Amino acid sequence: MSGVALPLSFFVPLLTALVVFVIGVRRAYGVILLGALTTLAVALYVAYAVAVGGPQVHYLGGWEPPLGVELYADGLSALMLAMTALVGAGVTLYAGPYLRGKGHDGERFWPLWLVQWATLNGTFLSADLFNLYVMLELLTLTAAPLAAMAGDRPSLAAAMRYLLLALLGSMAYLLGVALLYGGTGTLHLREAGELAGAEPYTAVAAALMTAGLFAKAAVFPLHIWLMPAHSNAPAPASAALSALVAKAGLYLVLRLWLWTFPALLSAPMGWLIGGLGAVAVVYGSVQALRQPRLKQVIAYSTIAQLGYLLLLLPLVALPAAAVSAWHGVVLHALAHGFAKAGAFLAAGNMIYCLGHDRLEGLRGVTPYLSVTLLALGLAFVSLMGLPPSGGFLAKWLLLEGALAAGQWFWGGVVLLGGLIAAAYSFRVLALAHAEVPHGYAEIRSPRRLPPAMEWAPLALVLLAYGMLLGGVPILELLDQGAPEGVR
Amino acid sequence: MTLLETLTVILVSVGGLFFLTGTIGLLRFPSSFSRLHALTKADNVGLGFIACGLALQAESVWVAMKILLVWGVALIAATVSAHLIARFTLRAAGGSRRTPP
Amino acid sequence: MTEWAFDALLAGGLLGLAWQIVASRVLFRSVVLFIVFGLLMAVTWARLHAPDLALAEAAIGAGITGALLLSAYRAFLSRRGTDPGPPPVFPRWAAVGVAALVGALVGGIGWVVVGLEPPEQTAGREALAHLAISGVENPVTAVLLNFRSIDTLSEVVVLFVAFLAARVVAQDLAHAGPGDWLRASRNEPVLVQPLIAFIAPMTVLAAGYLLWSGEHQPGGAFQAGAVLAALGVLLRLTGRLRPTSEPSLAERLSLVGGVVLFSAIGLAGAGVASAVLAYPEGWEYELILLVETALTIAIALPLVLLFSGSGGLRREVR
Amino acid sequence: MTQAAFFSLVAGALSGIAIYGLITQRHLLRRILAVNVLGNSVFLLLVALARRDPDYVDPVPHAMVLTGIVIAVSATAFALVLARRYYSETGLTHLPEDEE
Repeated sequence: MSGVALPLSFFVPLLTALVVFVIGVRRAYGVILLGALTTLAVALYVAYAVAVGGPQVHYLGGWEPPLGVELYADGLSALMLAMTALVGAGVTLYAGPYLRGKGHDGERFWPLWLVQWATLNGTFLSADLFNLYVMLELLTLTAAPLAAMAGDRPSLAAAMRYLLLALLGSMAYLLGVALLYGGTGTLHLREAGELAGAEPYTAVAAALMTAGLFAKAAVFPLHIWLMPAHSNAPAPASAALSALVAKAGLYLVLRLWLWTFPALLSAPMGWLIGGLGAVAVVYGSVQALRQPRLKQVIAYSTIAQLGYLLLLLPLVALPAAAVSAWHGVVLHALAHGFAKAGAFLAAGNMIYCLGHDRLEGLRGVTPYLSVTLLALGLAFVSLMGLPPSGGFLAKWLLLEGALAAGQWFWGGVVLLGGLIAAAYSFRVLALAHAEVPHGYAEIRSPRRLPPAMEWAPLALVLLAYGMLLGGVPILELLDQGAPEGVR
Repeated sequence: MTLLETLTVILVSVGGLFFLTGTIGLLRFPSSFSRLHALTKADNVGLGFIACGLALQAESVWVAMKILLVWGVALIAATVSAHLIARFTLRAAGGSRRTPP
Repeated sequence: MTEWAFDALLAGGLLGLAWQIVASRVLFRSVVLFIVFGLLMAVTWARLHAPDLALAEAAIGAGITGALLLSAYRAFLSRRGTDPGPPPVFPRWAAVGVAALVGALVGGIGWVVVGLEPPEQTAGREALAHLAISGVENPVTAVLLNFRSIDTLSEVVVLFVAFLAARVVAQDLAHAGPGDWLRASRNEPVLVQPLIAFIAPMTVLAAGYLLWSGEHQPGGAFQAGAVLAALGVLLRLTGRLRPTSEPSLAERLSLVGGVVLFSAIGLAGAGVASAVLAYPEGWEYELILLVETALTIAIALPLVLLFSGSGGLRREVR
Repeated sequence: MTQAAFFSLVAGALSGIAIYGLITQRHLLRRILAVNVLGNSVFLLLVALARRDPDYVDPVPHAMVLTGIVIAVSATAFALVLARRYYSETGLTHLPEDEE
């Protein structure tokens, strides 16, 4: 019976979205909260079931692959599902008062966000290559309007660019799926990989699918749309896009390379993809240093932090590094999810109170926004990778793996990325904690924050710290159903 | 080749010929009205010939009826669209409502 | 020999049209030729023994997409004349090189995979083997509504989400619809009213037939929904339906009804059958027909609303 | 050469043409058209694959393409509305070089 939880984690938020659309947000706020809490409960239950009983499987329609579509939850899926549910619950709690206070149209936001949540869960659970294509399209079509919600020139241009690039990417992905199906006769994630082996057409399919997903996840050099799209969206949408949607694309890249194409994962291929990740780490961090607005800093930091996830591919082929790199990268994905969502929501609080998020204008806000600034500070500490944050644990494991295998280059990338992250973090924090400029008693009396908005970012960020305490059970959960090389 | 097949070939070829004439007219005639004239006349008749030719090859009477129905519906659509195009052209050219015969 | 001649003509037509679409100097020409391209694709699907796709392509790919493109083209025209736009970023030879490379790669790898020994066991063979217990006789319908029904459900959600997404960016009706709404007046061309009086019931009949016949021959919810959507487009253009800025309760209910019904039957499957989205034994045909009927409306309505301005519609009495 | 192999080559040529359009054209409407042509080329390859085994016609790629056609029209509809809004906000028919 526990298998039913897998489809439920897709259907519950989806049906909530439909109900909200029909009866209108004003009357449905309770429904939204109920749907979010139910989804959270289902996701935590899936994680529990996987931790206790190993990987969970549900054959939709009762048809086993290759005929039907399989939902499959192993440790990785369960962790991503739980992280999404926690971040999603935080975003949901936060978005109500934020949208009301900012005069945004909740009627437009809520159904899209809830469908997006359902789609994320579907992406993490589906083990069918074509079903994943449909999920990817749903992610694109929910993410682009959220990015365009501000309706001004930069966000519209960014959404348009994102949409075109993402459509191109999904065509590349679909072409890869077509080749795999043509060669193997199945669409199942693992079966297709096992049947295909390391043929030339598999290599082309892997390249096409990876490139397509890179376009969707804004991996360098396909990153230009991310900063304007994520920094101009309403804060809760930014948090969801940065912490969850972009990561779903990279999750699929890792899933494909470790489950479908392990036979193709040679050293040069690993270096190529890892190299792109390394460039993204350095480039994103340096750009983040130069931005004048808080949300732009956080958006560029996303480009950098997503780059770390790709460092897994060059390391996983080396037995000495594989296990710690795998643990480190997944923990990084989780910690980044919590910290990034918290950071964007905290930035949203500043916009809510001050009406802007220009860094220079943040001087002297400490007395009014102490909780928000605490959340922002702790989020940046996790992004830098300082103890005792989850980001620290992740980077430590990644570094340990790289050094154990003698891969000084990748270790250097991790350290360099952390250093530049420290630079942009301290730049923000120094300005926020600075004295009020001389001659001003007070810039402006900020609006009072509703309690949900004040505490949601802090709660999310603290989850990134809780990971340090829960490190051992998390890693045990992750080992459920992990592929051969990284157990 | 049976008689029926020969008949089909002849009908379809004649239909094709009408289409060819219509297309040449569409490309070569000077004004919208004359183009419309060439296109609708030739295509409707051409489609009719082809439909008749194919109906002869149909497996059953029902299929033959369906093919002829296609022709009928196409005729209606062509009539209305030709009328609309002509009307629009007349307006766009600033033409009077009633042209002398 | 004739077969080959036909295929070669078709391929030549497709390639020529595609070239005109991307390279023609006149935008209007590109848009119109894209519609012709869609029709030619439909013929190609028929040639490749995919009649379901031929129907869907003709109705959706050429028909609805064409209507959407033309109305967007009109909006781009409205403010000023044709804007040549900036010069391309890359030199032409580089573009030709990249395009040739991509074309060679896709064509080459496609050719290789087509030439491979076909796998013994494929999902398609499995589908044909299980056709008898699927409840329907058309294998494509069986795959869409039974074996892989989650894809179909998600894809109707995609349509719904496209409508929601369009509502986010379409500020007002002027940004989305095919232009100002024109009340059907006495001045309208004399043939329009008889045409609609004839076509509207015929179209509903045709959609119903497509829906019902999808069980055993080409057709189904998508084709039927697209045909209904075409009727909606016609009624909108002739002023019989008037755009409103918000969809009414009935419209909202019909928009989500298909997915809700499908999900409800699917979730009930966990209790009464073996799994979610499984149909109880013996009820496959009835439930599939029910779901398809609801989906037809859930497909037609967002398409019409996307065309008409991403709001709602209401009936206008002349 | 079989019919399937022939049409797989046609699909390759179509995708090349679409990519050429995407690179050289910057008008949003044309880019949307080019993406649609590209989508059709992928669909064509899928259907050609369904046809290659002489014993049977594979219904699964047909179902995939049918799904793909509906997704393509949804995405196109949204892209057109977005492009129109962008045009009415900025008066531009193309995206600027870069947004940074």
